[in-house]
Amino acid sequence: MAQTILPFGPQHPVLPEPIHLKLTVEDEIVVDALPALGYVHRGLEKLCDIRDYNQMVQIVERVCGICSKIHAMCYCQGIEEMMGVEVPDRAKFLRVIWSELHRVHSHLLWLGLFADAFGFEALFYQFWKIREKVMDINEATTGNRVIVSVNQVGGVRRDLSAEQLRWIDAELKVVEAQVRALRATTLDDYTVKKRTKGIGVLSSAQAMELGAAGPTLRGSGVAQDMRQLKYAAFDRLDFQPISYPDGDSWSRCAVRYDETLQSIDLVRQAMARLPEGELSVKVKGKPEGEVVTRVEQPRGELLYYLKGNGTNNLDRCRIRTPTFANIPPLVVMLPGLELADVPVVVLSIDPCISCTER
Amino acid sequence: MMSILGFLLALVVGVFVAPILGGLITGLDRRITARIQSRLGPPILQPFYDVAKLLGKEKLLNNSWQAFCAYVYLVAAATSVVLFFMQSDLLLIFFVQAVGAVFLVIGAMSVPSPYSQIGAQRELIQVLTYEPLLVLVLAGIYVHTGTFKISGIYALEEPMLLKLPLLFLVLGYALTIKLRKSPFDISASAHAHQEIVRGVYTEFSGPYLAILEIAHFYEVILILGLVSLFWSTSFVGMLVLVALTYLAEILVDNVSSRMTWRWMVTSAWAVGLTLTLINLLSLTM
Amino acid sequence: MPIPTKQVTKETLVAEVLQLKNAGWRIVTATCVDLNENEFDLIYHFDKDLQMEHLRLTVPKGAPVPSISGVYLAAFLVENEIQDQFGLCFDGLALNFANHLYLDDEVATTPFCKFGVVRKTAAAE
Amino acid sequence: MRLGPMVPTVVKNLISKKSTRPYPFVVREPFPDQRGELYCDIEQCIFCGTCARKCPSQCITVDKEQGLWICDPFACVYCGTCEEVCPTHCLHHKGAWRPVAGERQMIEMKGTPPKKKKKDAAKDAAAE
Amino acid sequence: MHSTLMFILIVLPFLAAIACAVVPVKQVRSAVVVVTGALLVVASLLLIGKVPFETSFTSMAGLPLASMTQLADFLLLGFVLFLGWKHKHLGIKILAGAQLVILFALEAFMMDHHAASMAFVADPLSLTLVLIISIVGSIICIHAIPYMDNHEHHLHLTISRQPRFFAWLVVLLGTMNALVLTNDLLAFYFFFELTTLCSYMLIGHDGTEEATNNSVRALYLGSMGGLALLLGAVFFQNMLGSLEIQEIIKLAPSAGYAMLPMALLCVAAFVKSAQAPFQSWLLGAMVAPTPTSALLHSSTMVKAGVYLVLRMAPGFVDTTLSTYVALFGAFTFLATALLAVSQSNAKRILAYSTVSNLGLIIACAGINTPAATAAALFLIIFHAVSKALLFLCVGTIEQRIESRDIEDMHGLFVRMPVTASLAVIGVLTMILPPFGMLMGKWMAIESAAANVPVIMMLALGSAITLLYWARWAGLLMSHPLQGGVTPEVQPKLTKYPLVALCGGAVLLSLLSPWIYSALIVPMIDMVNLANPQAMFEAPYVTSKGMLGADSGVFPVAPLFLVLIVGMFLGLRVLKNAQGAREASIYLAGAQSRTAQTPDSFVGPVNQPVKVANANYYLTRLLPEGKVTCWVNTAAVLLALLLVVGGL
Amino acid sequence: MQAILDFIKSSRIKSPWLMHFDCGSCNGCDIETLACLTPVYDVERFGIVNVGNPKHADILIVSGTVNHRNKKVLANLYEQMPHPKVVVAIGACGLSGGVFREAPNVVGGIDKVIPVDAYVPGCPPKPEAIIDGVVLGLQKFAEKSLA
Repeated sequence: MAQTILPFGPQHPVLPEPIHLKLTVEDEIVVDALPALGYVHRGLEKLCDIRDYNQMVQIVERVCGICSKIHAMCYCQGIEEMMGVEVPDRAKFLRVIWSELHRVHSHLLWLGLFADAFGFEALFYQFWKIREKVMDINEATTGNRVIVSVNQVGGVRRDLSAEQLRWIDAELKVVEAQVRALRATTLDDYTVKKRTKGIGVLSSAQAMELGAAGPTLRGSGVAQDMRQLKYAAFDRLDFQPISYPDGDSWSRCAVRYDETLQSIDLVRQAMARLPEGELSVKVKGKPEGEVVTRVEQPRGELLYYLKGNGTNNLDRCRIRTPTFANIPPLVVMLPGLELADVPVVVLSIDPCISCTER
Repeated sequence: MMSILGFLLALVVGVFVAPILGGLITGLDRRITARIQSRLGPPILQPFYDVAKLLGKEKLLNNSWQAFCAYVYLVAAATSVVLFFMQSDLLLIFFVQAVGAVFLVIGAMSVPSPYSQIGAQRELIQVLTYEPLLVLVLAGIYVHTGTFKISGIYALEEPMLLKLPLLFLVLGYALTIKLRKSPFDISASAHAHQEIVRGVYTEFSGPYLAILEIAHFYEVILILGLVSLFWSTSFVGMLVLVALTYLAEILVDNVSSRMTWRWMVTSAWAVGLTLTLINLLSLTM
Repeated sequence: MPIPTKQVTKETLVAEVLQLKNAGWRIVTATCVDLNENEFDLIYHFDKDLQMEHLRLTVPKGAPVPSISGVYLAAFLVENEIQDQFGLCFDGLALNFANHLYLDDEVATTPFCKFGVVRKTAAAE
Repeated sequence: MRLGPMVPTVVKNLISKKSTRPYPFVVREPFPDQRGELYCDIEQCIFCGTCARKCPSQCITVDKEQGLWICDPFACVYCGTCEEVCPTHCLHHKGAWRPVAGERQMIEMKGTPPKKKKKDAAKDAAAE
Repeated sequence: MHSTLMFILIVLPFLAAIACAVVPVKQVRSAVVVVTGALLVVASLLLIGKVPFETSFTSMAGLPLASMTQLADFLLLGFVLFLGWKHKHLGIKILAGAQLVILFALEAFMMDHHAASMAFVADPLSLTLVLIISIVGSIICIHAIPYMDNHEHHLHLTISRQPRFFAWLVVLLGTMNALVLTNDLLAFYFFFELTTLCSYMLIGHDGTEEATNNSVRALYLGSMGGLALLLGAVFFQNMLGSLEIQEIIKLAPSAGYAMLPMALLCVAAFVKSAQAPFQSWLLGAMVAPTPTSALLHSSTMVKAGVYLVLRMAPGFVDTTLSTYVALFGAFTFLATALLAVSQSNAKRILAYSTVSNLGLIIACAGINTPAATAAALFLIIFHAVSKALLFLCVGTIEQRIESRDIEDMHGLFVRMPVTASLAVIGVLTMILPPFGMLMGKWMAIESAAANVPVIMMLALGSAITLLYWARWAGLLMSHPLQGGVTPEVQPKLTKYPLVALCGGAVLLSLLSPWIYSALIVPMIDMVNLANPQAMFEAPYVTSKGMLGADSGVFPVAPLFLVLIVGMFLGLRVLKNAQGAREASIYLAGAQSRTAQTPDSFVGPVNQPVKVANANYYLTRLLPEGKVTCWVNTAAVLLALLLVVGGL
Repeated sequence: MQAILDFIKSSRIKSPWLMHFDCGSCNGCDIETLACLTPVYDVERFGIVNVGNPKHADILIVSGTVNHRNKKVLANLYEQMPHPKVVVAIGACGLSGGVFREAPNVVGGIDKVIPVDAYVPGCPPKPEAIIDGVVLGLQKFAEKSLA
């Protein structure tokens, strides 16, 4: 049978980021998919040699623009654990508020891109239109739309006033209503279901074996979410992980859709229970020792391994991002699909290549 | 037999007025689509700006055969529109139009680029899907009017839509494919992002892409002309029908995702042939 | 203060990993740390119901390490990454990018090594 | 399974106000405390060099001898660290973003290095 | 004059065949083939002015013709029986035996042999066929001269087997001419069987196991057709008391019960035209050297089947049989077009396409209106020319690239610019207006428009046809902008036939309105003459190079005007395009800057990967084996319906 | 004839088709570029379309640091764009390498590989700033002759 071999990426209209897949297809059925990375590799973990541990906060924040806040939070938590710093309560709650807002904007972004992957332009625009409200909240409360730079070792850099809290609450109401209005289209539309249901199936056993993380794992029926670790203020919020059993693109989409609403709810909870107090504590000394810390990024479990040697510079800063874990499942899912499903399945793991390659 | 004046009129309208009208409709389409997506959208004249800009760009080709194919596509599209305005044979118009489709495919296939080639294969599948449906619609028109000539349709006393409602739906199905609208923007999408880049158009650039765009303007007119025939008895009726149909196309484009070609072939044939069968049988019985 | 880890050797690594896999642990990742002029620390991280287990393997530079991609296919990516960045070689990699996962030919060194630079060509062999 | 549940949304879009902001014809007021263009109030600057040391991007150079404060605006990441650490608060972010440029640029500001406070500044630097 | 022409058309080829077989000198053989071809062309052209006429011969060179034919008939059947025994094929033995018995019974007990003459009728229908056989056939034979040299060179034969090959090839020309001119059903039967034998001989020519097996299958299925034909003849003799074809057509409508033999004749025709479920022999025949495929299995011999149906069609106007024939033809058109989609072997594509187009012609015959008849004739003419061209192109290509797979023909234009261009033109004449094939299809669709099941199948089939042709034409032409194209050197005897066929396909299309007036209008008049009840009118009027009717219009000349003007401008566009900057192909930005080939990209592990392009064969949607199975079942049912309906 | 040429020239500024290439950016600039296309900013008002194919593009928007692997891709894409064309670099990384200038696998800004016509500073720049950048690029685009 005659085969077509084509390069999918690094530059490709459906891929927001450069990743390369060498695809072999027969009658548009993928028989082989081999990934190539390295188009975004910067080697930024190595920068810990020449930047001190405080400067690294800004650098790890730029590992990935979409989940920047959570990278910084994870890093700060690691350093704080290493140095035995107890962060003020208000800072913990504020961290939750901003990180969940980040999740909302990231999931809305993803829902739009996912719609674009199966050619539903109007839905893409709709989600991105809604997302702009969240971006406005980011901008108004942190000073930047995307890379918010609110974390620092020992706490947070900015505060939310009561007026801002009310405004956020009002804005989120609108966002929530608009997202809810799209539920039927996202999860129940005939054409959408046709393009996502049963496409790129990953069983829960496969997901565990291949080390999947985040919504990819939860879409395969494994209800595991790092927020269950109760870091930051999650110990004082009601939270249950969301999972769907089918393991297909539709399930992963459903997980993210529900998480969007859940995150809005978490922001509300955190705002309601926001205690008064300091924003940060003064950090003294130099990091020494080893620490492994994990948080839940919009894309899943994020792990930082940090090793300090008693100087201002860290010995090793190792970042394991969720997409890195989700690439092997992706490679396994692709064969047997139609070419048209490739973007859908690639998007369904919510790839963040700059995270993956750092 | 046509008078010389009528012939010249058809020629002028077909060759010069049609693409301008087609461009305006495309511009309007983009504007309405933008509004549906809660955007402002480009100016109505945008398609002309696009074409003019493309014409002024550098000539960049993989081989000269591409240029030839683009050109044949344009000529075929223009010829079919002229034939339409001359009220010629519908089946023939349709076959002349197919020349363009075939040359577009050949032009895309003449480049060993996988995206262009996949686009060409998909384009062929699209032709495979809409061609039978269109032929059957024309056959239905013949059964109803006794002729394939457009003049025969204009001789009708009452609008064809009343007798051929299901075939009109089939026509809509086929034309969605031809207009490259979702869920059938499979071989090349107008501006949306797609897994095969821009399919058949991928390797055409600059002035040659402009030629294809102009040819598409002609095709839009041909398609809407076909639609207008279903309410041939009054000018207002024609306009209303065309406008409504086009709006429906835009609406469908915006409320559905792009489907795969396997789904397209099977669903279009299943639905299209069933509707045709019912309508044709009800006509002949 | 180091993280609690279980020390393994090159010989026991694969067996230990297999045992974890059979017990239902999910591989999270592996970390390579450049300890000094002669040694690397390889730390394998596993997860089960939010608990973590770490295996630590201390290896001399220059000697190949058995790959665990035969047990966990998912490990091929991180092992390739370590190969790229540290010049550490893995035996039996399921999918070997031969030092070209991230890096192009222009980068002739192993950029993540602090202590001395290992020539990639030497490391690859 | 439903056909066209998107229809109400798009129809609503069609008849309601479009959400497009008319930029650049109308420019939105920036939110307060936005981190726009970095600006140095050179008169206030004591050339202590803290900003240069703390900058994660290392885009600031301070020449205490000549009283030069140089910033590479193309490498600045607008994180606000320098603004925070500046002892005299001479650094601040404007609300508006830095205008686009057609060629490479450097911000080079010359001020008068405060003679008196020179020792203090040196002490500050040493303390770090 | 008639007799001279008839002698040249029918007997000369037999004599030439003997010469080919006997004379061992290659140059002489080539000369014989060329001269025979030329004479045939001249004779067939001279025949144009003579039709219609009837003539009969009692003797030839002093020998009684009729009894000679009888004798030859028995000898032929005996030989087939021998072949069945030789190949240990029970089916052939039974079929040949049965035919021997029936023929003997027919000759001995049912016929009175007072008219010991052989009657020939030349009407526009047979004239059309004669022209195709003589002109297209001769061109193919001439093309075969260099082809067979290459072929044998490639096979490393020490002793040339060309004498045998050319003998059978030339015999076929005479046989076919006789077949379409004879007015005697029994003589028709003889020539019909003779074509089967030719086919057997030529398919098995290379002597490989596959070739032998396929030739036996062709003989077996061909014998089935022969039996059906003979049975039909027996019934006609029994019912109408005549075996004269013109008589039968005249008498058949009045004798409503004569539909069963008509149905049997149709079945015989289906076998010869390889309609489903009998298509397997034609597919198998593709192992033969390409001139065989071109001559026997696309342009001429398989036309014997459709000729028979068309010839008999006036005899079953407006009957259920006619409806079934239309259905059957349309079904084959659709089904084999579907099968062609899944093929990548060029000759198999051509074979399925041949079957498909013959199905369309049969459908036209079944629709049985003047417009449909006109469509059928146009299709016969243009199919013969275009398909011969394509076969010869594939043959030429195959000898150069040593593959028949169209996937190996990507970018063939670079290596064989002339042949590839001719092949592309050949493909375009098959599917696009204003060329004749498309016009035939246009007429067919217009005349079938009111027949719901038939039009549905035609609509689907014609779209599928477009699919498998267009992709082939497309892949031939991929080539770089500047340079790279190597000029192609062809032997004269290869090039001229190809160019002649290509020119013929285009020119005849341009002349189609005149062909219509000259051939098809008289043909319909003849039908009226044969069947006075029908009272057909010529369906189209021609004026200013346009074919027009109330139902539709096909402006041939104006479209050609557009084509010519367009071409002229198009060539300027081509020339203009030479000034363009040469672009590399879009490979998602990953194109390799170091690899030798421009269509390589940097893949995983930094290795250059060459892109591959392949057509879609829809094999998951339409697996050939499964589809064949379904098609055959449906076709058998339809054929049964046809015979039962004839009762 | 002159009128047509003028129309072509004036159309150029009204119909810039852009292609966006993420050259090792952190996604911040990419999502802001994408945000420009969405209803709130809707650059299609100016006739800007994100085409995703260098052969159709007039403006190449590049974000991110150049590394050894993607510099070849960047050069390839630039080469495949028909003249006239402009390049807009966005974000600190695209302009100079930004915060990653000293990372081991970083070559530097976009202008180390291809000529850049407009620089949009920011980390990431706001969508409005990107629109400004495109507008500046457009002015250069209109000035460029068909070379």
